Amino acid sequence: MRYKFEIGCILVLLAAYLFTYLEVNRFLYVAGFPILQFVMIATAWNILGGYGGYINFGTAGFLGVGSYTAVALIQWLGAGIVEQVIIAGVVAGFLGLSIGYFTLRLKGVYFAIATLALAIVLETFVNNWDFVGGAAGISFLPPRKPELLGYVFIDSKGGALFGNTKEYLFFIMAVLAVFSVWIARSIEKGKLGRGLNSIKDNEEAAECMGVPTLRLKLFATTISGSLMGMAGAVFPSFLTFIDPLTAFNLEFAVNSLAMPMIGGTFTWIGPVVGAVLLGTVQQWAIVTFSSELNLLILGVLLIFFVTVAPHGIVGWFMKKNK
Amino acid sequence: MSEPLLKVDSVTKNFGGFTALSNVTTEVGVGERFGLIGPNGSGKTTLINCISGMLTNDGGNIIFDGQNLNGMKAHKRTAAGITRTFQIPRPFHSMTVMDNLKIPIEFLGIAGASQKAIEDEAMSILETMGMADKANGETTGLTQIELRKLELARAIAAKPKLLISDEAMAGLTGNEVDEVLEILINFNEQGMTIIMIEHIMRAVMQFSHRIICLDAGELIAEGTPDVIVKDKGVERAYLGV
Amino acid sequence: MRESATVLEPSPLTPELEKRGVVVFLELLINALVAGLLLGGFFAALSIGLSICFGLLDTVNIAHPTLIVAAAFCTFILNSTFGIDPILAGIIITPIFFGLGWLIYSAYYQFFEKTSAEALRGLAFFFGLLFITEVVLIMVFGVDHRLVEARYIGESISAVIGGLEFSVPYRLLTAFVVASAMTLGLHLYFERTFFGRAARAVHQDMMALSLMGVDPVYIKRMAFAIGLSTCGLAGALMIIIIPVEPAVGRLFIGNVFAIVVLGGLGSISGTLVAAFILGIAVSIVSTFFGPSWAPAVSFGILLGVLAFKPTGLFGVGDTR
Amino acid sequence: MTRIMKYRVRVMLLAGLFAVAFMLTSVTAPVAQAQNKDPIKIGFSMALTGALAGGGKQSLVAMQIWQDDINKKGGILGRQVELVFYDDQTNPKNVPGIYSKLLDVDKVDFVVSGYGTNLIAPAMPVVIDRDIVFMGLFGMNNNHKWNYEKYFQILPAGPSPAVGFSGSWFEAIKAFKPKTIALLAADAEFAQNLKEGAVENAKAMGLEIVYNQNYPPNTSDFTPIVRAVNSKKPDIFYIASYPNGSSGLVRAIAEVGTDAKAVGGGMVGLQYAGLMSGLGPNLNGFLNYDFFVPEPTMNLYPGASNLIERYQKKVKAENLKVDELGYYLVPWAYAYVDILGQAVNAVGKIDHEAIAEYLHKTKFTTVVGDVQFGENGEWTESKTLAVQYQGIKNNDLDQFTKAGTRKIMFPADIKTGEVKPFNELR
Repeated sequence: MRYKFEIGCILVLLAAYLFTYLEVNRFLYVAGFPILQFVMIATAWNILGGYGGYINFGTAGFLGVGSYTAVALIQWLGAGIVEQVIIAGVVAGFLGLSIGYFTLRLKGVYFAIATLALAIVLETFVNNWDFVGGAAGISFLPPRKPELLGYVFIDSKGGALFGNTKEYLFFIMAVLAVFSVWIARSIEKGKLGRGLNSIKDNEEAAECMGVPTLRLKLFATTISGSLMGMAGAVFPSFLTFIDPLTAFNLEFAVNSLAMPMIGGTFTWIGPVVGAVLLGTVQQWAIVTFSSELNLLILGVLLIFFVTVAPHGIVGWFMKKNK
Repeated sequence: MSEPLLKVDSVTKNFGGFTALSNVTTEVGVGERFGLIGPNGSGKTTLINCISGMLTNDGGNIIFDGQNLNGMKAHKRTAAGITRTFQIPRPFHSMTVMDNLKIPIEFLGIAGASQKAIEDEAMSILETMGMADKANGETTGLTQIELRKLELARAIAAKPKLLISDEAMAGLTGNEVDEVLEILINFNEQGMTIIMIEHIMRAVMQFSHRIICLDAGELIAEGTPDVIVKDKGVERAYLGV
Repeated sequence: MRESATVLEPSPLTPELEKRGVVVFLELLINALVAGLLLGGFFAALSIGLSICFGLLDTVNIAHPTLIVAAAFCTFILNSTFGIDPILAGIIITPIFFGLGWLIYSAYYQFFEKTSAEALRGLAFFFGLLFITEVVLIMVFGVDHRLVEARYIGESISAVIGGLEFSVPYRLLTAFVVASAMTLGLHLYFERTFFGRAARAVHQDMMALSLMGVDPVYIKRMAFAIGLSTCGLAGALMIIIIPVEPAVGRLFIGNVFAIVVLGGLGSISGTLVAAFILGIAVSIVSTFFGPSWAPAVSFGILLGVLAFKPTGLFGVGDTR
Repeated sequence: MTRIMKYRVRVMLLAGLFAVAFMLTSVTAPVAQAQNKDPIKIGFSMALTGALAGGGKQSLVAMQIWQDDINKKGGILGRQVELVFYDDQTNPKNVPGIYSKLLDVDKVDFVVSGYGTNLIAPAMPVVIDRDIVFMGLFGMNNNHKWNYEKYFQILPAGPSPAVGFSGSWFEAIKAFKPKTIALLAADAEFAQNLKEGAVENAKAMGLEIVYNQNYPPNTSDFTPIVRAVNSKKPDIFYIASYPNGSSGLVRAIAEVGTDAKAVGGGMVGLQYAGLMSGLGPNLNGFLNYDFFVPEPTMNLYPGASNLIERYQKKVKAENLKVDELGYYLVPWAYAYVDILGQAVNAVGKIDHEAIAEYLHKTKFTTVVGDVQFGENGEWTESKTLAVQYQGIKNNDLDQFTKAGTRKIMFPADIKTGEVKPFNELR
């Protein structure tokens, strides 16, 4: 079948909607949201890091820009979540493009450190920008009844698509996650993916084989940044609170590279598997161990996977079955 | 000679205070087999880096097919018809041999070509190289000669007018050298102009119509193989007398 | 403690006031420069080990600051239970960190170098190490802030030169002296000795080393261990200057990598210069523009330098 | 290619199964329905790792002492009390998940907040959604936007917390008749709120603000900042800092000196055992906020001294890695759950509406004295102390357990000393 994957995507979204419709247990939406967000972040990171071989250490910067674009829009225009996501995607994409231009001569670790530096510079700016709450952070009330084209999305009394905000945000996150996986897969399967791969393997050889390396890198930084920004845009609404420390947390940088690594960086499924696995383990650890052992699990998992399964879980499976 | 394919016009390149190329001028004609020799560090690789666009020349002009290449990006030059191989093979190691060849075909070929057409084209090149059986293998499993051939095959897949082969035979056995020579001569006979950089004198002399010799960034000799062999300057450069 | 400065009576004369303004400005400027230089010394102590591990050996040891925190806690224990001077304590624990470095590199070599794995996986390995170290610290020492005691903490020397008043805190002076000595020692060691040249050669050309008849793995392991052994003194300086808790290392990750990259990979003296530059930048910004802009300025400097010179200030060769 | 696809599908299925298994186990585990003999469960998130872990762990120990106490007294509604808590890692991101788990899976009867404003904020919508009572621990103005009628907060900073917090301090410095003020705060939520309140107080007093800056969390050397402040010659210097900065500033001020007559105000961390003993005599002269100090007039908090003694014994006996003294948070962490227990017992049933109403109209007697909550769930009056560090001779921890090192300067009715200019005490 030609559109097997696309049909799969639609089925996943239907399942996600049904899941909210059934109202099984509200905890699942709240716990599921970060996992889906992880899927999106890992997938976005992998477009540049996994396919193109450029390690982005500033994931937190792109997410933070997304989050704070959303905050600024709420503060300024009282914009709804859909507008926040779209504009945050544009802003973060533009940031990705400019970072791409700016660092186009940098390779390897220099690129990684430059992105890290960017994240810190951005955090400093937000810290000093009182309009979005500055260092103190900002909290807001969740949208009561968002509307689009006359449709009411949330209404606890029935008649609307969603019973409460958490379900609504969960579904939006699911749509975004599926969307980013679809984009990543389309890139991977096409000329762009192969071009990025050749850059990862040997940038000079790629250029000599007619691959417009600069253009491809700019494309990858833009798409990757844009998706990260979108993932960040949903964050303030989910928490109803955001501060620079949370939005620019180093944890995002760690997770965004750990997840594709654990899952496998060479195919779209790797980051998805890694994100689901790591996300679930982290959510589970918080509500079971609930101590410093959380951190230990992450540390041990990381070391275990990079030493024992160098190509991630997906690579490990494929080798086993060869 | 009619209008040359490549004109190198007083090209200069400095690295900091060090002059790697000074005022090199030469021409390569259409369909010519052109040899480039010189001792280590004489500027051979720098010159082809300037021609292929890996480096930008500080002075002078490089004119290819009537077009001045100054300021043109490397991939654009490849599209214009200059392709090079690397001294140490640089395969795309995460891909199969077939996918390695697909990269230039896809990025330089006709937009919208079907995957089938691309694969057929890659396969036919591999066949001429005698590597068809390796098409779906990983590059990590290849031998030295196979890596050299892959490097050439990938360059040829870019359909160059001018192929620059940078020491494609280093480290090969006598028989293998002949095998590579045969492949190159074969492509030349189909109309491809070839610049060969080589340390194996036997190969260069046998292959080239015309040879230039660089020493310390300067062109010290130019001529047919017979002339070069007898040139005192070349001898001095090589023996360091 | 310092004696309080005499407050000048406000003078009605405008030129007099102006002159006072100039004096105040000059005093601030010079003090900021001195303080920045000293702070740079502290930064150098934090970064110099990484300059070896990361700059020379390409191991992205992101756990370096956290290992320094571990050393700081060791210093704390020696200081609070035996009353040993923190700097002395730092020297005492240096061999432990040397051994630790030896072990870590052996593991790293086994899993990554030998199989020529991508740097990305090595990075993940060191992230794992960072978390594990932090957890061990939390379990052993708890999460409270710790400080050490020494005579030179909380005191400063002050002087009036040419009508301008200076003061230099001893603890920062100590950091500056120790860090400079450490850097100079390492710089000489890597420049002048056979081992040092071999270690630098590892960075550029493995082949050359084999020709010299040296085992590159031994050299790398040794160099990494030396890099980590700097954690001992760096930890001592850290706890002299700031209160330490297990997660505090994370705050310095950005700084130390910025310094190593700014200085240029593989250049030990470059690292020292970069540390001074950032120290002075932070100090000047804190004095004249407001401390909250300091991170933006120091990382802005890094981005600016990278944009014009992709290999850092004193870096050589390829940007890969 | 098809083969690869098949494995992918397999891996995907495996990951999916894993996730589903997790969800199911976590959802189905405690299915037991609340019955009358089952314990009353109180759920909360707490910072046990990360930046606020020092406070979080201290609070947890205090809450566990309360749990023992109430259970000895027969519990709540005749049922034993069980605390259900998870580590939020000082990361707001984890908080919604934790409260949802507590309410939807663990089915706790009550929730109280974790420690600190940032970690209370993300819990608010979850709690408001269920319309249940929510006790807050050291939140700064969390209810400002929500105006949630079932939120009650224990930080004794009065109805307008940001302003009330530094109110005592500004009362205390009136003795110096200041004209100018310098303000410095950490780039973090709590400190920023404090500074905002301080600015309002300063304006109300007609002070001229000559310096107003923030510093980032990894500042190592504060001497340039102190010099910059000194160059503005402020009469008083208000600092709202976090532990790292507090310690750095105390030292930098010792080294560079200052002519300001009052220094301090909102320095978090100077109340911690580790920092107090570490900084020792350098603390002399600082005028700072506090909530409970071992001064004789603190008897108005009945049982607090006793509680702190028990806390210190427990910490020593069980070798807990927490603050050895516990003055800062222990009484408050004890009180905020205690008040909840008192209210539920008085109402006699789990009826959040009635409990909230009772909490609003009652004056509670607790280890932190009489507590009365106002409209917005904050204290009706500010009970923040202004204390001055005096007569500290060395780095011995024991001296801080005795009266005289931290003298109360305000409120006037319980004051134990006269406020002196900073440099007189150096």
